Order: sequence, then structure tokens, then C-alpha cells
Amino acid sequence: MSATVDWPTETMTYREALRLALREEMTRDERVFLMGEEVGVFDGSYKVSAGLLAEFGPERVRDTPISEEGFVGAGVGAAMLGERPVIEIMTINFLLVAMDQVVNHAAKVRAMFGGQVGCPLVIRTPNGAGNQLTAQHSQSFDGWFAGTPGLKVLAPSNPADAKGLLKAAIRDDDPVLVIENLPIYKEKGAVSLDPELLTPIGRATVARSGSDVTLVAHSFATVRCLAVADRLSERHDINAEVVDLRSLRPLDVETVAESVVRTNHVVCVEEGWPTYGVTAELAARVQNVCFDDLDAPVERVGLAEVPMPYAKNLELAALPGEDRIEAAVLHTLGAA
Amino acid sequence: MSATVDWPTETMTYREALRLALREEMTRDERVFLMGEEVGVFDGSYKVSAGLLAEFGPERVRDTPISEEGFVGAGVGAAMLGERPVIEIMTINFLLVAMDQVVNHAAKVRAMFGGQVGCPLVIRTPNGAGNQLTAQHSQSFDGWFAGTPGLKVLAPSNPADAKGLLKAAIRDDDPVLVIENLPIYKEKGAVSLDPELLTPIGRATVARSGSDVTLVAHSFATVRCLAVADRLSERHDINAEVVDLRSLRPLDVETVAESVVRTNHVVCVEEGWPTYGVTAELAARVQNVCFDDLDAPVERVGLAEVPMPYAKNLELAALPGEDRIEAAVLHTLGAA
Amino acid sequence: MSAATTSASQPPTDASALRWRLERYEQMVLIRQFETEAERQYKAARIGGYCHLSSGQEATTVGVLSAMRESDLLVAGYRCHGFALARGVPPNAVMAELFGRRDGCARGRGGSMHLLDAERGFFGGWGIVAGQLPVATGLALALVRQGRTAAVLCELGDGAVNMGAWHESLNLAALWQLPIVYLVINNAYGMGTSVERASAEPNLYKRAAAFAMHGERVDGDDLQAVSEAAGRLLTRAREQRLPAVLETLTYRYRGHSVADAGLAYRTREEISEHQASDPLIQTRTRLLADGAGEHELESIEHRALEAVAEAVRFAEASPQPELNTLARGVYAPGSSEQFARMRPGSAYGEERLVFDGGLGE
Amino acid sequence: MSAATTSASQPPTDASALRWRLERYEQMVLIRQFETEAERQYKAARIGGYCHLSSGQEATTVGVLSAMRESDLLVAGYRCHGFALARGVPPNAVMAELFGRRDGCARGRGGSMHLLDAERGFFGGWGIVAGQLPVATGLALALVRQGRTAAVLCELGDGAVNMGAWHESLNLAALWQLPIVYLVINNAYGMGTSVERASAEPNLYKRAAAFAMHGERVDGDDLQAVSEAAGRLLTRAREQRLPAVLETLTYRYRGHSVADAGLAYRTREEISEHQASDPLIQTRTRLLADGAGEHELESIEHRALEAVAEAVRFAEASPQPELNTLARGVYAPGSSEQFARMRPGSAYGEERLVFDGGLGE
Ligand SMILES: Cc1ncc(C[n+]2csc(CCOP(=O)(O)OP(=O)(O)O)c2C)c(N)n1
Ligand SMILES: Cc1ncc(C[n+]2csc(CCOP(=O)(O)OP(=O)(O)O)c2C)c(N)n1
Ligand SMILES: [Mg+2]
Ligand SMILES: [Mg+2]
Repeated sequence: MSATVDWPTETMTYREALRLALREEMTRDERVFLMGEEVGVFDGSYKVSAGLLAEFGPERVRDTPISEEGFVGAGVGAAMLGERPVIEIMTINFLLVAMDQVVNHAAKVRAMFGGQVGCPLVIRTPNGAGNQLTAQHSQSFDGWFAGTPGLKVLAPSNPADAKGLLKAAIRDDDPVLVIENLPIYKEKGAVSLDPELLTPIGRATVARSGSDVTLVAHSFATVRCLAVADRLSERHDINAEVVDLRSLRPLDVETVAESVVRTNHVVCVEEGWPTYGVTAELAARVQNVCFDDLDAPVERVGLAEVPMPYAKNLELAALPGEDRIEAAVLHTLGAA
Repeated sequence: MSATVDWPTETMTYREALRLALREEMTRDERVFLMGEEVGVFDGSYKVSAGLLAEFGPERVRDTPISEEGFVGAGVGAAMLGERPVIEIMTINFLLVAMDQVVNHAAKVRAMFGGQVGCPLVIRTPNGAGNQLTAQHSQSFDGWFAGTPGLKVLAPSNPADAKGLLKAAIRDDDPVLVIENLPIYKEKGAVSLDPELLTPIGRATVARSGSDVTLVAHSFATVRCLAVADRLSERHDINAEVVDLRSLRPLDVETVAESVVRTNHVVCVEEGWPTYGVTAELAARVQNVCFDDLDAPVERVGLAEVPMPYAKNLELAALPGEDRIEAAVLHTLGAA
Repeated sequence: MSAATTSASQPPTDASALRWRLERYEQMVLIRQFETEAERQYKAARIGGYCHLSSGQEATTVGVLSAMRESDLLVAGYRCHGFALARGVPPNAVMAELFGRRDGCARGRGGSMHLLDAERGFFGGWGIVAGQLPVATGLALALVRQGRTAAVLCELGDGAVNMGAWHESLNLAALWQLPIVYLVINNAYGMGTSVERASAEPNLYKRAAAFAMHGERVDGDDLQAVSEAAGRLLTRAREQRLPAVLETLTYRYRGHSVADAGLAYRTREEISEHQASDPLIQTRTRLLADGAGEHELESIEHRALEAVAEAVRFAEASPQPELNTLARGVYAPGSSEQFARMRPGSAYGEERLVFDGGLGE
Repeated sequence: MSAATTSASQPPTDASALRWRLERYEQMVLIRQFETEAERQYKAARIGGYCHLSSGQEATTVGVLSAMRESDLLVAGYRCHGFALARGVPPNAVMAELFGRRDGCARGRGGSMHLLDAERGFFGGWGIVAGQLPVATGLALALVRQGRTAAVLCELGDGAVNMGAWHESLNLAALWQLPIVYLVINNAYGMGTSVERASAEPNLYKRAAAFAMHGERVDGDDLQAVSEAAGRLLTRAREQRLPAVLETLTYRYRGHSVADAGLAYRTREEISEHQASDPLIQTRTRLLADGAGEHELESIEHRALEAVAEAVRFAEASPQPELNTLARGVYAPGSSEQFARMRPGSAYGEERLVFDGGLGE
């Protein structure tokens, strides 16, 4: 995200950056309104929308009953008539009950009717695990939505992109799923106050440049990879590059490939299950486009393939922790 | 599927083979019962259950209202108490409204409660496109379910495996999704009448042996690949091996790898969208385990990444037809 | 937009009443002829996919549409040919869509189940049972947000009332006081399942009470009765933001879709019984009794036949969509730029099929 | 299974009545003490995840359970500690589960929201709002298929009645005449949303009419009233296969979960008003009036405190699950063989974490 001269930056949390994006866009465009469970009176279950009800009133910050299928679909209909609904789903796990409206309605509107009607809908929801939320509440279905033509899927890993991508999503004319993340909500970072600064959709970024190995990730896995990169340089004198995808659809394969061409080694990391997951697509594309550049197979690290257990020690073992990512890097370099 | 000496085989359609499997298992085990829309009086929307209502009565062939979430969940509950429900979902597209019960309930039961209760549920549903069914009715979400720990996912490509895999699924103690296919229902093949013959879960098969290139597929894509293989030998004197996965979870990577080690070239084909799809996982694993055996990148062919259009010419262009598969093979061999 | 524009929200009771009814009769005949021709064309393999006919349900379709204003919005399920025609979508554009041609009302992308005409306030044409309810409810929410005095008419079938989407949508509409009327076309069956075998409360309109919402039932084959009830409920929705359920009792003459013979779950006798009170014959008889001339009616029927024949000629003449437009309209204009870096390593043939043709142009 | 075995399906009216009520009082006190301790342990970081307490709802929980037979089945949502205890699951096993230990009633896999005890007919402990309804409905179907004269009691909250799963489940139960009672615990809020802001028909029991099903409402803080109504409806379900909805009016004292202060959407006054009619105090007062001795009650309260303290000691002493059991129980015994050929090329570390430990063993 290119910095601007005129506008100052401010240090704030990922949560505050999202709130700022919402406030700026609601101020800029009357058609933008929020809808979801507990977004108003309760200030949002993760407090992203805190204060917005007081500022914009109940017509623009609309509390809903527990009816995800109903209000996601209502968002689709409102968007078809030119409104700009921004829907909050408490966690991505609950999108399972609204799957039909997202995949078979929002994603189909424009193409199915010959391009006559659009669906400028935004759905915000956090993925991820880590607080012993157990099997039904610790999932990341990112790849399912990213594999659905008609949808766009974004996944910011830091406050600056959280603001820039959410604003870009709200201004986009297609249905966009913005995947937030539970562990990152409290993370702080510098965020530009420029109300016109957007993070481009479909552009990955090199979050840390390096020369020995490329770590590709999105959302919280990027945070893990950055920590692992530091560890690698300290402990093993390995200089890792970290590519933060930011967009899963459109997927910026070029930025990943440009990195791999230089490092010749790549480890793809995700917070969800890797089998049939996001890292599968990354590996498939990298091996194809960088076939002659790879000195070792593309490695993947993700959540252990089990419904998330409650016990803290089991949950920690299941998560794609820094140790497992580090081991995968050493393995791929060793195999070089 | 190994042939048996004692039992004769009979030529029948895929549809009839599935019906025979249902009849045999319902006769063998009182706990097995069918549930779904139009499975009884209407004889099944694709006639798989034709005649079973007359034979087993309304308690064992249960017509349901249009309430997929409700009766899939009812299947989960009945299975938890030891019943063996076999649920028919008219087409896989309608599983979107029951996603929560399949992914966040059926798949979680055993692990989430510490292995105390099982969920021996079978869900049968056809995937696929090809009859101008348009955007909401032409999809294949195979990979989404195959990417869900706790589920098993099978996808027979011929009558013999249709019978053997459905029977194996019904006898299995875990929730199993059996993905049937619309275009294959009418296809004929030899099927053993042995009521104890099952197709093993988690075992792919070499549907056609060859030495120049490996085509990996499941469901209808296997039928396409077999036709392309003949074409390749006739027109280009290329001897293609076709691996039919049969199981997507567990996925038999060994059989695929054993083939690639011999052919050094592989094209993965699927009926659905390849990006974040089944072929992504195949490519990711093959490049990893066969890194030194590949003479060219793993290629993929799948449905064009658009909501399926209605117009016949557009639908044909979108489908992974024999021309596109053939071109991919020639491309990968040319690149060798 | 002949149909919708010329119709008042109430059938007039004075001299112009006859003319009004003749117009409605012409729409009913047009729909019947269109469906008959669609079945013929389907069997001639010029129409594909799922094709659901509404023959027998014309009084409900035309009666409800006669009560809608141009500013109201219409949403329907997959059995939507009649609704498109009654809303004023030209038969040519509807038939061309069924043929999958460029001049179809959905550019050949949607087919029989997914007709749409945004200019005429017709928002589809949806294929997932009850999936259109949340969408229609959101359209009503948008009407309120935009301060428009208009209502949404959302059609669904008797089988759709058992889907969870029905429950969530009606609760939202009642809770938020949205201007919407849910039209439940009770044609006795959802595919082969009778209402009694599907709904624990077979008086479907009574289910509105679960949301403290008004519900009522009318004879769906009585044009005047349907028009009157729809007019009353739509006015109420527009002016007082009170949602409602209108159940119309009618009957589907043909199978569930053209592929279904429609006899596995009902008898020929049952069908002919209903055909005895055919809404077209009912309306025709009353018109004659009320002073319409036999000649006038015959010329109306002839005009309808001509319009359908012309629609077939038009559809045949309309070109197929061009192959390089396969991915057009999947995303909004300008999206190609966002997807520019997605090409490398994608599936074989993807570039040509998807990226080269343009995604949003 | 003390709780369930000793309880008749109706509160006896003769001399044994007092004993019966004292037993129920002991369960209520046990639940209150347990919840209070759970909150303390959560704040001491010995319990994690989402933790939902039922303090204030004891009369509903114990009253309903007192009417269940051992052969009946119980299904609950995520606010399930009280239900597990009232069903007779040992406090030790419940607390060990909250601590994520091996001796927990879900082996440390489920935590606070996913308690289960199949032997005692308690089938969870589910975390998706209304997701347990279809499952419970299926359990009732299985009871019928197996010819058992028993019923399912399925708990849900006031917020859950707005989910589509409620509609589809109740329609199936009524249509198929399944032996199930849906217990709607109306504690006035779903998180921060009051019933009036969520349900267009705030008299939730009336929604049963949409399925021609019986529904009724009782004071959920009146032990006897709840027990009587639950007994009547469960008997009806068992013997006549008639499903029903039982709505109990009660109140949640603590926040939605331990993480919620519970004051953003209600006043302290409102809370204390309800605490004035605390079900424990109500029951205690009546017991004294009806001849129970102060000493007796104090010893009951002391026993409850002791049981909870013992549960904490037990939970602390119980070992954590072993790491190599991570993937155990994900699939049925014998599944490792089916997965044997899945290892190659899988994600880094997967073999050790998943395959080596055994999937179904
Ligand atoms: C969620 C879902 N399940 C199943 C289907 C298949 N299906 C299409 S139409 C239909 C019957 C609908 O009956 P009804 O609502 O009465 O409408 P009608 O066809 O009588 O107009 C079914 C089951 C579907 N399209 N969507
Ligand atoms: C489908 C779904 N949406 C949202 C949530 C988050 N959530 C958990 S509990 C709850 C409130 C439920 O309220 P109610 O049904 O009244 O039960 P109570 O908590 O009062 O016992 C919500 C919204 C969820 N678990 N599942
Ligand atoms: Mg119908
Ligand atoms: Mg509540």
C-alpha cells in the first residue's frame, strides 16, 4: 500500500482500522449500511462496529435476529437495487448456514442474468482459531469462497490493509468476502488517515524481503510467517521472504512467482486445513509456473486435519505454529 | 474391484447398480433406510430408488418435505442412535442449504465428543453439468467436502464401483458422501451380483494402463479421460494411463504417484472449477512426492471459471471437454 | 410496459371494466399459448435444461400482476415464463432466452428458470427453492431505504414454505415492517409431493401468524378474486409497510417440468376435474355473459397465437452468444485489471476461455 | 444416574413430595454453585473457550429434567453445564471437561459447549444456534424406528427460534409425529438482543401453531410448574407421539458468556428485579414453609459446595490428553487402513500429527 504525503498515519489496532474504514465509507456514501447480529446495541461481538450505532443510527447500523441465511440474502437483494450493504457474520463458521445465499445467489446474480444487475455486497467475518473455541468454531473456509467464480475474497493481515481492503471492498461493484481474523483484531500497526487510500484488490505484497526461501501466506498465517522469518535469520542465518497474498480471488500469482524465481524454495502456510485448501492452489500454480526455478518441492503447512479439539495442548499441537513452519523451511532447504 | 468366481456379473446402468446396492443393503440390514425428496412415490427424481417404496414401504423409503437442512440433520441424529440413514439430495447444489449439518455436525460428532458416539450416515447426491441446467444447478463442490476432516468422500465413475462404493459407504461407521453423477446415470457396465463384494474405500484404481502420460480424474472426468486416452492412441500414438481416484477422502496418493513415476507426465482433470479445486490438491501432492520424476509441470483441466451459462454453445465451451484435455496432454508432452 | 402500466391497482368497476378484463384475458391466453409452444420447442430440442410450465395457473399470475404498479418489484421462482409475460417482457425476448440466444431477456445466460428484466422491475427468475425469499425481502428493505412508495411481490410454491429461508425471511419482513407480499401459489404439489404430505399445517396462509403477519387464501383460478386480494395487500404493503402472505389455490396441468409426465403421483381424473374449471374457460364464459363478443374473444386468441409464432421466429433468428463472451459479466466492468496477475499457472485453457475474453467488460 | 432414575415423570403429591422437592433443590443449588465456580476458574485461566453460564435458569433446567425418564434422550445447546449435572453426569466429569482433561465427559475434546454422556442419554452440548434441532429431531425418529416408548427433550434459546432450522425441524416432527418436546428457554435475550427485537411474534410458544403443533408457556422459575408441564408434554410425546413446544420464562443473571459483562443491553435494576424472584430462594422458602428444616437445607447447600470443590480437585488431578491422540476418534476404528495410502505429499508434519497417532483407534 503506497504511502501518501498529505495524510498522517496513526497507530491503531486492526479492529480500529476496520472501524475507521466503516466510518469513512458510511460518511462518504449514504448507500452503505451495516447489518448483522449484535452490530448495534452490543457494539459488535468483537467490537469492530463499536460506536457506529450512536453515530449513524439504527437504520444504518441494523441489528438482526439470528438468521444468517435471511439477512445475507437480504443483503443480496438490497445490493441488487443499488444499496451497499456491509454484513457482519460473527465468525466464518456461521457462514455455513448462509452458504446458499453467498455461493448460489450473491455469486450468480451478475453472470446468470447476463450482466444486467450487479451485487455490490460486502460480507465481513473473522476466520481462525486459537482460543479453545473447539470444533464448530475454529475453522477457516477461505478456499471454498475463493474457489467460487463471481465472488472476490480478501484477507488482510495487518491494520493498514484491513482499512485499505475493506474500503476497496465497499467501493467494489461485486460481492466481496472480507475475511478478518480473531487473533489479529488486537494487533497494532500504522494506518493512514487518508480517506481515499485503498489497498488494491488482486495485489499481493512482499511483507518482508529475503533471498533464501519464500513463505507465502494470508491472514494470521502471515503474522506467523513474519515471526518465523525473524527466527530463521537469528537462529539459522536464513533470509526468508514473506509474501502476503491479501487477495485470494483474484489471486496474485505473479508476485509469488517473482519471489520464487529468486529464492527457488517455497513454503505455503495457512491457518486452515491444507488438504484441498488454499495452499493446495498455491502449490499447484507455483509448481506449474516456476517448474524450472524450484530446487525443492513446494512445501505446505496448515492446521492438523482434525476437528479442533478443546484441550489447550491438543489445540496448540494442531495449529500451524512457528515450530512447524520453521521445520518445514529447514526441511525444504535441506532437501535443496 | 476384484472379480469373484461364485457370483455372475450382469450388465446394468450406473443407476441400476446404485439401486441394487440399496436393495441389497436394505435387505441385509434393518437399520438402513432412505430419506429424501421424491425418493418414494415419485421413484426418485433420477429414478435411482425406483421400486424401493413398493418393496420396503414408507417407513424405510421416506419422502421428505423440501427441507434439506432439516432432514440431513435428522439423518445425523438417527445415525447417532445407531440407525443407518441413506439420504438422497437431488443434486449436490442443494447441499449448500444443508452445509451446516454436513460440515459442522455430521463431520464433528465423533471427534468433538471424544469418540463416544459415531455417525454412520450416507448422503448420496449427483454432481456435474451438461444439460443446460445453468448457474445454480451445474456445480461440483466435491473438494469442499473432501477437505473436511471427519467426512469420507467417494465418487464412482462406473456401474461396478457405484455398487461397490455405495455398499461400502452404507457399511462404514463414519459419515460418507457418495457423489454420483448426472451424465453417468445412464451408462452401462458389468456389475457383480455378489452381495458381499465391496469396493474398498481409499483405494484408487488404474482404469487404463499406459506409459506415456498419467491422466488423474474422478467421477465423470474419468469417463472423459478414458475417451481421450483412446483418441490419443489413435491420433497421436500416445499411450495414456488413466487413474480413477474413486475416493477423494481418503485420497490414494500412492496409486497416483506409482503411475507418475513411470510416465513422468500428469494431467489432472475435474468436472468442477479447478482453482481451489480437487486438481489443486492432486497437483500439490504429485509435485511434492514425484518432484524428481516429473519431466513437465503437473497440468490441470477443469470447468471454465464462470457461473455456468445456459446457452448450449457457451456451456460446451465451459466444460472440460475432450478437446481441452487432449490439448493439455499434447502441451505437457511437448513441454517434456 | 403495456401490462403493468395500463393496469390500475384495482379492477375498475365501471364501463371500462370489460376492457380491463379483456386485456387480462389476452394475457392469460398469451401465457397458455406460450407454454404450449415452449413444450413443443423443448421436445424439438430447441430448448434445454429444466423447463417448468405454468399452464393452469394463469388467473393467479395475471390477477396478481394486474394489481402491481410499475414502481413495484416482482420476484419469482423458476416457474416464471408467465410472470415475465404478464409483467410486459416481450414474448420475443422470453422465447429467445429459452432458445439461449443473444436477444434473450437474460442474454442467453439464464434460460427458462432465470428470466429477468430490471427495467420492468422484474428481478428474476430463481432456481433454488425458497432462495428468492431472502433476496426479495432485501429488495423490500432497499425500497424503504430509498424512500420509495412501492412494494415487492415475491412468488413461491407450496413446497417452498417448508424451507428455513421462508421462516427467516418472513420474520425479518414482519420485524422490520417491509413492504412485501409473499405469494404462495398452492398448486397442490411440490414435484410429486402433495401439500398434505409436506406441510404439517396444510393451510399455508395460516403460517403467517408465526410472525404476527396477515395471511389469507383465495381461489387462484378466479381472476377477479386474485386481483382484488393482491390489490388490497399490495396497497397495504406500499402505504403502511405491512407485509402479508397471499395463498392462491390453483393447479398445475403439466408435469413438474417438461421431463415429468406428471402421472406417477396423481390421476388423470384429478387433472381433468381441475381442467373442468379452467381459468381461461371461466374467464371467457364470464366475459361472454358480461357482453364481450365471440368475435372479439377469437381475435384476442388469434393475436396471442400470432405473438407466440412470431416469438419463435424471432428466437430462431437471434444469434447465439459469441464464445469469447463466456466470462463477460461474471464480474463488474474494470475487474479484468484486478485479475491481471492471476493468469500464471492456472488450469490449461483458462487464459483463452476466461481472461482473454474479458471478465467484466 | 441418580437424577433421572429417582425422578418419577410427575412430582408425587403425597408424603414423599417433600423428599422429591429437596432432591430437586439440591440439584438447583449444585448447578448454581458449579456455575459460580466455573466463572472463577475461567478467570483463573483454567477454563478457556466460550463459557456460557445458566445461573438464574435452574428451576427450568431441574424442573424439566425431573420429568424425564432414564429412557428419554436429552439434547441441549452450548449453555449445557446445568443440563449435564441435572441429568446425573458427575460434577467431576463436567469440571474435568471444562479443564480440558482426559477424565472429562467428552475426554477433553469438547469443552464447555460440547458436553455429552451417551450412557445417560445426554447427546450434547452443541454450539451452532438451532443446529441441535434437526439432530434432536432425528434422534426422535430413531426412537420411533426402534420401537422405544421414549421421548427427546431438545433445549434451545429464544434467539434460536428465528433460525430456519427451527422451522424445518418442527415441521418434520409434526408431519412425522415424532416424540419430541422442544424446550424454548426464554431468558429474555439472545446475547444483547431482546426477544422483542428478534422475533416478530414474541409469544414464542405460539409459533408451534405454524405446524399445527401444541405449544404452551410456563413460569420458568417455578420448579413445580415447569416439572408439571414438562411431565405432561413428555408423556404425551412418549405415548401418543405428539410433539410440542414448551416455552419457559426465566432470566440469565450473568453475561451471555463469561467474556460479556452483560450490562450493555440491560440495566442493573432489571437484573436485580429478577434476582428478587430467584428460583433458588423461591424453592427454599416454599420448602421451609412446607416443613423442611433449616438444618436440612443448610446441609444440602453444604453438600453442593463440597461436590463442586471436589470436582475442581478432581479436574486438576486429571491428566491432559496425550499429544499422540490428537487424531484419535476423528474416524471410526479401522479407518487407518483406509487412509494408509493418503500420506505421500501431504502437508509438512501431517504424518506425525495425524497418521502416526492413529485416526480411528
Ligand atoms: C433447495 C432446493 N431443493 C430442491 C430443489 C429441486 N426442486 C425444484 S422445484 C421443486 C418443487 C417445488 O415445489 P413448489 O414449491 O410447490 O413449486 P412448484 O414447482 O409447484 O411451482 C424441487 C424439490 C431445488 N431447486 N432447491
Ligand atoms: C448460526 C449461529 N449464529 C450465531 C452464533 C453466535 N451465538 C452464540 S449464542 C448466540 C445467542 C443465542 O441466544 P439464545 O438462543 O437466546 O440462547 P441463550 O444464549 O440466551 O441461552 C449467538 C448469536 C452461533 N453460535 N450460531
Ligand atoms: Mg407446488
Ligand atoms: Mg436467550
